Amino acid sequence: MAAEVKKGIDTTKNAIPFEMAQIPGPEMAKTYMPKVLGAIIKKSKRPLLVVGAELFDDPIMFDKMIEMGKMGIPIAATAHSVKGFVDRGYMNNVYQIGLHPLTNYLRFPDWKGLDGQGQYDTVIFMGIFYKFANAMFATLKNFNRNVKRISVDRYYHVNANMTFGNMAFTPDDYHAAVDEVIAAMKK
Amino acid sequence: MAAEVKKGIDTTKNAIPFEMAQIPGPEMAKTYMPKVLGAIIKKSKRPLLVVGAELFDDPIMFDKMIEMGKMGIPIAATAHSVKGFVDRGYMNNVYQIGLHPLTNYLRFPDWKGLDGQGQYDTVIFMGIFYKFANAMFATLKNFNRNVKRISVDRYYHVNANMTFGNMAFTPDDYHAAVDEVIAAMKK
Amino acid sequence: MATSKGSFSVEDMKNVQINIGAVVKEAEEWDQEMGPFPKPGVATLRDWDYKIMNRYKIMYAPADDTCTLCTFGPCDLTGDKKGACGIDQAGACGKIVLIACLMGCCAHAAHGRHLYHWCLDKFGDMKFDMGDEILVDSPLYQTIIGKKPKSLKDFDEGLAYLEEEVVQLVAATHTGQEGYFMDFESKALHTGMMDDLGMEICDLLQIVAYDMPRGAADAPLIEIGMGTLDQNKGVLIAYGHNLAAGAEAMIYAEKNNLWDKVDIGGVCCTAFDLTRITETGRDSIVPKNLGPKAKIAGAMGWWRKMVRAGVMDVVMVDEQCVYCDVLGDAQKRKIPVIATTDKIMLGLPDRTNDSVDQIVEDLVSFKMPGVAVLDPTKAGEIGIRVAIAVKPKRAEAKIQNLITEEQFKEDIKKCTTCNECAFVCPPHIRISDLIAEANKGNLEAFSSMYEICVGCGRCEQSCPQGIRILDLFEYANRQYIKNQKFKMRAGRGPARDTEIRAVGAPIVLGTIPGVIALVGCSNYPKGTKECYDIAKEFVDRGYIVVTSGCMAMDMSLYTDADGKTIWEQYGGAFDGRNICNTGSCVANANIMGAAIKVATIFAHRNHRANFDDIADYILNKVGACGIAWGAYSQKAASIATGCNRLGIPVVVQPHSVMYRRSFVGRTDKPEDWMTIDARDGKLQQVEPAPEAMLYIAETKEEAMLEMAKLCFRPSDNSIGRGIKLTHYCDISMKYFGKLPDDWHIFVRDVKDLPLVYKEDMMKTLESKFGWKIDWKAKKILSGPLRPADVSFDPTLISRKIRTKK
Amino acid sequence: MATSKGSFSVEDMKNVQINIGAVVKEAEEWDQEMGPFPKPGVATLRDWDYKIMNRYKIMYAPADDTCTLCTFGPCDLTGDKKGACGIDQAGACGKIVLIACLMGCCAHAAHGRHLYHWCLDKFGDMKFDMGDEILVDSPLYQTIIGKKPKSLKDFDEGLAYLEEEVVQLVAATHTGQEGYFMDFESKALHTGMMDDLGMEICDLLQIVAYDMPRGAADAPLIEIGMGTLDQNKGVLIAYGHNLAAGAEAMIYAEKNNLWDKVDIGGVCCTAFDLTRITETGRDSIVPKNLGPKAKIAGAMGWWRKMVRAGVMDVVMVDEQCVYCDVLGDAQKRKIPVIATTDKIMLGLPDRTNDSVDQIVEDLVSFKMPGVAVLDPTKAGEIGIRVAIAVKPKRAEAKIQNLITEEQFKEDIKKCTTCNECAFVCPPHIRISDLIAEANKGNLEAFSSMYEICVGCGRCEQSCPQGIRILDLFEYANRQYIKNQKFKMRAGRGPARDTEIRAVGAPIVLGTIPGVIALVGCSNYPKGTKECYDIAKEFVDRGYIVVTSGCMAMDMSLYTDADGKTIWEQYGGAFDGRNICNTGSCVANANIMGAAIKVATIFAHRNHRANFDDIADYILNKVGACGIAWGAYSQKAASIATGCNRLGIPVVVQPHSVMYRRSFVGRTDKPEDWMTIDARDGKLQQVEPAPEAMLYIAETKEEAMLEMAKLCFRPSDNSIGRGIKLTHYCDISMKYFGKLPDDWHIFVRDVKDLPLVYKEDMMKTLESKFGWKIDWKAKKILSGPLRPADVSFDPTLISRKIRTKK
Ligand code: SF4
Ligand code: SF4
Ligand code: SF4
Ligand code: SF4
Ligand code: SF4
Ligand code: SF4
Ligand code: SF4
Ligand code: SF4
Repeated sequence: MAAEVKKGIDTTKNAIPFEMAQIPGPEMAKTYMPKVLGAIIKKSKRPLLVVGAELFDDPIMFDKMIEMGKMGIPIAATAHSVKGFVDRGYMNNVYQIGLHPLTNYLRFPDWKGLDGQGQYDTVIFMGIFYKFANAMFATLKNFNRNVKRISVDRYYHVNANMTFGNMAFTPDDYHAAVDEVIAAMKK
Repeated sequence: MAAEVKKGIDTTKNAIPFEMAQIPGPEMAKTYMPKVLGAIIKKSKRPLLVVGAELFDDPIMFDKMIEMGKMGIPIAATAHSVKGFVDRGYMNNVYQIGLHPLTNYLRFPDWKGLDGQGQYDTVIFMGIFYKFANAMFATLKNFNRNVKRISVDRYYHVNANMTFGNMAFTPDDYHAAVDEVIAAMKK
Repeated sequence: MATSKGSFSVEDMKNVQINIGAVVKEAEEWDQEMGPFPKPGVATLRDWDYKIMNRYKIMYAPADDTCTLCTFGPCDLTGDKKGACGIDQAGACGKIVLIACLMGCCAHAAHGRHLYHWCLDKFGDMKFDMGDEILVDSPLYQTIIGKKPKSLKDFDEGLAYLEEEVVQLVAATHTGQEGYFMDFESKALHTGMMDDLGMEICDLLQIVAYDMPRGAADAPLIEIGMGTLDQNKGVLIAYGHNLAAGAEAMIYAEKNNLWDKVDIGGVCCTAFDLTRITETGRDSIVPKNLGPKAKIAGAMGWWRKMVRAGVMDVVMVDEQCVYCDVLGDAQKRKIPVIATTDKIMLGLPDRTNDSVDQIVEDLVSFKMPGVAVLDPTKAGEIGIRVAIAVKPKRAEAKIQNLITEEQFKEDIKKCTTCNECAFVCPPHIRISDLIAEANKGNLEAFSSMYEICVGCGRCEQSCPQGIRILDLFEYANRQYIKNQKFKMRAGRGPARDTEIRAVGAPIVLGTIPGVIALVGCSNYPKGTKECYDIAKEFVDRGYIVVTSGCMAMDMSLYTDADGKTIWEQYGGAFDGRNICNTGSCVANANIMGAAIKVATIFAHRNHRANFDDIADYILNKVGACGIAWGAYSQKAASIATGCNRLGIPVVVQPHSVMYRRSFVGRTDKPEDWMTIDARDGKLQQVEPAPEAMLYIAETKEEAMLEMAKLCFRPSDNSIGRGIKLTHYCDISMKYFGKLPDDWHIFVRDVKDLPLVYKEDMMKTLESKFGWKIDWKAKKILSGPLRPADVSFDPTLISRKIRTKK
Repeated sequence: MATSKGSFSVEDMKNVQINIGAVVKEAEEWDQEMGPFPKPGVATLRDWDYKIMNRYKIMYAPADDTCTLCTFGPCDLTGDKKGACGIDQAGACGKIVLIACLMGCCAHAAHGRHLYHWCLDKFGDMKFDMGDEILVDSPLYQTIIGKKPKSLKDFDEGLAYLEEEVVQLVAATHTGQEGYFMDFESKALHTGMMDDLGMEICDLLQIVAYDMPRGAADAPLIEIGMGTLDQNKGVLIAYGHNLAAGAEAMIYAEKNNLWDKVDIGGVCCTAFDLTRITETGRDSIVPKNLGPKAKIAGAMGWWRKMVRAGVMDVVMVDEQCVYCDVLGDAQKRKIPVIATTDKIMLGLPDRTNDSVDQIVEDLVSFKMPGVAVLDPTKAGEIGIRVAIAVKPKRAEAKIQNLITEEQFKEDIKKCTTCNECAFVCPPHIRISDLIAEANKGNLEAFSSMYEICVGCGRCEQSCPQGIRILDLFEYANRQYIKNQKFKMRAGRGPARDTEIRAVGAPIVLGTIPGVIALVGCSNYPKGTKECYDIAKEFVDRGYIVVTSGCMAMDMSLYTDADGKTIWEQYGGAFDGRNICNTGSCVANANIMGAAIKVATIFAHRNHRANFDDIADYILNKVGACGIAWGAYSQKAASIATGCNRLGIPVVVQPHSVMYRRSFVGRTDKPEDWMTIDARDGKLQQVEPAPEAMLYIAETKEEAMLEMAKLCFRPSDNSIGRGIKLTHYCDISMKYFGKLPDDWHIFVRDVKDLPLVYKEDMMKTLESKFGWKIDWKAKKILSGPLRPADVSFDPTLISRKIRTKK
């Protein structure tokens, strides 16, 4: 494993939707290595990290998300995931909002964002019930292509622009990959 | 080009359905190199070469098909493509039948074949209107998985088991690839 | 079909309406004038629809990027490309939404038409009478059609109208017809309204024909659960939504004194409707108090589990929500199948005209796995006789219904942890983990996941090792299944007029914090228990909680510390801190009917042929919210859409993204929330209440918070707003650990503030939101969106402005 | 909607049927007894369907391997996996087929219902009278319903029946309803029959109300083509299928003497129906001989080409086959759009209740790009007034309708030969090749492909260089467009009874080799010319050729060496070597009606409420075959399915694989071709005639050969069989260069053999097929499948066996 981490976890394999039958059409997501995703997130001007209630199933992810938050990326905490942030005492740039109304806002170019500073250029999904995230990506894919769709979740997200391959059954690799993303963002 | 032919034409690129929106679901064809296809056809016990009216658009293909036919593979000439064989005086193992009734027969395990010798284990499509061939492959894919579906056409055939990538716009490469298939069959 | 013989002229008698062989119609007595929109056509209420859609933005989540509907296809519509027919992705989604709603609407309407023919056949025409306590006896019918049915036969007019509209609506989905997404959605809303009408007709017909409870808060308690089916008797399962054949089976059992030999259990809505039969008895045709003799085997999600648990001897399917593989599953286990309607024929031979004896013989001897018998009476008799006769034959045949310990152990050893199964499991159960635990001798994981599994069967099909996963579940839950015996209240039917009179003001002013309707199917994201949790949360908080369908069944499978189900914990009235089971899915119409009745009984609005006015009233003043937490079918989609046209918001579970379309408001756009004050026609910005019409929640916690919020209405008075805010904030504190971010936009006055949070909130209003507060007088000087004003009369319809004369 | 005031009892007058304000009904005079199946329900004719499906195997070509219809989805059904609801791939395909047929059926039925209301509004009730030469005046209605309509109002009963059935059928598509593919298909066949009924009602209503030709072989010749629209006038295009608004526009133009200022052109079926108006005149309401004043602009496939060619000033859309992007396309070119039915609203404001002046002003000033006006009279007036008034305004606005030479050259330079466009072009045009030629100065490639292009517009959207490909086509064909002026025969309506009497025997015995119906839409695999080629082939060979819809239009765009269109080359009778244009798509019902009339007029079969008997007759004895070579829409799917239930086989083009389902027989299975001899009930194997019900052909050559084959019937006498074999073999020799491989199975006797091939064939029979031949007597001793036997009476229905008494 240690060796692997050095080379970097290969997150480009297993481009299989976690719900296998989710094959939308000719345009399907490409898989990327963590450092590429990290660099892209870092480069984006108005990123928004969108996290959901699956974080409760793997609470260490809250800490990783907080680490990202501390780097200045605002966090939209969907469902009741905000509780995880409250419990950890990190509420700095965390906003409580449902994924559904959030996606609705994201598809309108004139939305001013959760902080009133303007629409986002990149959303990063994480910890959201697969089918729901997939569908909200589909909304953006079809109705607002100006927002870049990134998944750093443990699934291959077919409707994203950029995603990992499926890592749902390799949690250690997945954690390491997320750490690599964070490391790349720090560079 | 000569050099390319030596290495063999790479027929595994461009796995894009010729009608781009033909994305049926999670199971999609793999692309193969000509010699692999040739070897597989050669190994099959009851192959059937199914050729359509697009041969008239590229008549040299008739000769190549006749070459295959002479190796003992029976030919189902769909639409009015049989005229091409009649005109070339090759009618040895050529059967005139519509692709539609042919596919209907192919999906029943108890069919006895065009020669009465039994159902085929492999069909090789070639020169058939893309959408029609694609749909008939879909029939076999879903309703008789015992028949192996091979395309040696110039298209990526998403519902086949084995196919070339799309070569619709590189006729020379395509011809060379078909020659390689024939060569492999002769080995 | 009778050919007319005589010759008779009535050219001059314009106001006479005569139906051959029908009862003579009296002049209608109705104090209401005909409203503006009797039998509205496809575009009649389009203005109202656009009002809804301009505020609640249509949002699509396409499930497919391509369209394959015509020979030009497939067309790639990704990113708003247009297909060959010129449609764009939004239009294509709108079309699918309309088709889905039509499927749902027609399921109910066709059911209603079948019931109509059947009831008239069996009972003849009957007076349509809902009893003295329900005078507004057909609120949707009256609101939409503008007439009051007087006898069962009168419902024909409503059905014919509905059928005409449906054909117009289906036509619009043809390639090259409607092209614009908002017009597809307007048509979908019309379809939803047609669905409301169809459901109401269904339920009213059966209530009157079968003398079901007419708004009985104390409807009897019924047995529910797989454990209630007595395995010493022949067990007949009636599965579906149409009671006709099941009721005939019950009547046959009763008349032939066979209850000691046979048990009848219902699955899905048929279960509800069988148990509602004859409250008071119409002995000559239907014996007295028959309903409670049937049992509710369970909701739709339990079907495959029931089959695996081996609790039945014969199954009679009618229509709707019947798994398509019922015949194959049954045949494997030698369970004869009787199909009883032409909607579900399953390839079975139509034996309607054969003798009962012969059919029974063929089924009992397993000569054929099933038959179609489209005569309910015959089917009912066959069902009972087969159940009794096949029981010993099935025992003789030694069908291996249940796997052995050995088989269980064999199977779990085969697992390679390939996780193919996990890739297809809707609630994402990690089956290989359960198996790993079982391999360690621990079945607990299999037990705790039993209620999470929606019984879809996809895992088994994808397992390369052929592991019988659903059988493993059954094995691990054998004891639970035996003990699955609970009580639930039979469907009570509509709210009584007196109940409405009592709760009308509290609802509109907000002092009853809301009406929560838990309805629909069994595709839960995290199991059946959430039904109970959600219901309990709101009934405890004093909301009026109503429920129906599978969700009502599933919430019945849990008890409190005292062993009481939710039905035993609370009363069954249409009132705060009560829980009403209104009945089967078609009884959902009673929930919408109750909302209409608030407008017409409490507020004296004319509802006759006045749909948009009533919907406007409900949208602005009736704090009601539906939740379909297991929404699965197209019926659920059309019911939700029907609620939406009537101004009632609905919350759905995350799988509901498959419906493609939702309605969510933009709270950041003041112009979207401008509302007319009917007193003078002035425009007033109001708080976003309700903020959405169709809201997809990720978790039950989010759902509950949103539901509390969706009960806010501009008409709330300060006490009411305070109460609603209290629950909204309490739920947020309880599950989210903090106050919601937007509580302040619902505050118009200090009096609106919840007592417990008052001080803190006032500080926050000042410090965070910059409101001006007079701390001495404890008054808000500036800040709120609008002032509290009890006589504010919000409306979206300009004809409601009270013009000065 | 009037409330009844009086009280009036008719309990005892069972046979009186009274409609308020309607004409008094006479007792029905009909020599036929009521047949067994009046108003058949969903499962009534299921036995017949299974007979068809047991012989003609249902074959599916799934367009999708997954299903996304409910919240459990997507489900992967590949290779017959089951979805969560238990459905398998075949079932899922069957469901889509049923939905598609319902869309098609409802498009027509809703059109019929609209016409019904409209005609009664405009004309009041009228006697239903098809004239003295058409006494079997509503063959489908009578066969299905079992009644004869006497006045327009009577059609309400048929519509109401149809609407009730549709709702039942849509219901069956709901998830968890029908599960078995053959029962889906039985329901689809029922839907197809409902569609037949709906189409017939449409056409009969309009024929009577608008006094259209009633079977006139010499219906007038009408102008067709883009070049016919006089660009010196305001050009109003009426686009769609429902003549109401277009007719009102014509009436307005006529009554106000505006024909020198305005030209009216129709696109799609509206074009046909406008040109059929008032043969003899009903002056008070509709002026005399109005129809031929309208022009047929062209078929559906020409729409986008027309828009690009800039030939219109205003477009009025009604319903069906209207491209969804019509508004956007029009707006870009300042062509005002008037939507005239609620089926296609396009998001336009509903201005039905505003003043005509105001609406005209808003459109002419381009203040709004379009309006919806749901009152046909108002819409018609607006259409004419806007066409005239907007013409100069559009000229002033200097809209650049047509690209310049410079723009053309600029665009073609931009092409990178990336071939993105080729990946989406339905007829696989290599656009980059055309551009390359154009870059060399050669526009010929663009010209020759103009008629191949189906005008889908997908290429333009996919071109990364933004090349306006359709504009390039227009540029290269500018002269052709100006010259596109042809003549075609107006829709003549049904076959006359006398015509049937004359051709009945020749058809049944086979001496007229067949009835060929060329119907439907404009999605041709290789261009419009194939319509002409196919029609010409068969009319030249002496077949009865009938046609309708877009295919009828498209075959009119070609002339012979003498400059004559096919209409000018041949007569318009229902007879061999004639070509009838029956009319618009709904007039397809007349083709099926003709088949029924052969059974009832020629063979004296009772057709009343006797559908399966008639279909059985047609299947076994009437050598008819339909071809929908450009089949695009769900209507085409349902029409084909309706033909199939009636025993008429249909050939379709390769794109039709998108319909998913076809019906093909297995000629290798003798048991599938066992047929009852009605004389004695004995079973007889027959030759596979017809061998398929829905056949997909790859090329027009294959289509023609198959059509000739599908005209064989077991009832052919030897002369007839010989004639049919001659054409079958001739076509094969002509296009395939050889005899077909299966000609021998149609030979029962030497007399069956075509004269030209006789000697060779007899030798082949002996040498290749091992038949025994008596060469002296020129007799076949053994070999054939069955003997030639003129009195053989083939049937699939056992109740047709003539039992001895
Ligand atoms: S309906 Fe429209 S988008 Fe769908 S396949 Fe046909 S042309 Fe394409
Ligand atoms: S049957 Fe249960 S465990 Fe299996 S895939 Fe469906 S929900 Fe998951
Ligand atoms: S698919 Fe079968 S073998 Fe694979 S993990 Fe699931 S149960 Fe185990
Ligand atoms: S609630 Fe849903 S699943 Fe349950 S019976 Fe009703 S419609 Fe079917
Ligand atoms: S309808 Fe059936 S196959 Fe389709 S998504 Fe729903 S469960 Fe799956
Ligand atoms: S518009 Fe014509 S050229 Fe372009 S893709 Fe369609 S058919 Fe091909
Ligand atoms: S897509 Fe455009 S650039 Fe590419 S080949 Fe076609 S016309 Fe040329
Ligand atoms: S033939 Fe087809 S495309 Fe043409 S108008 Fe009729 S239905 Fe429409």
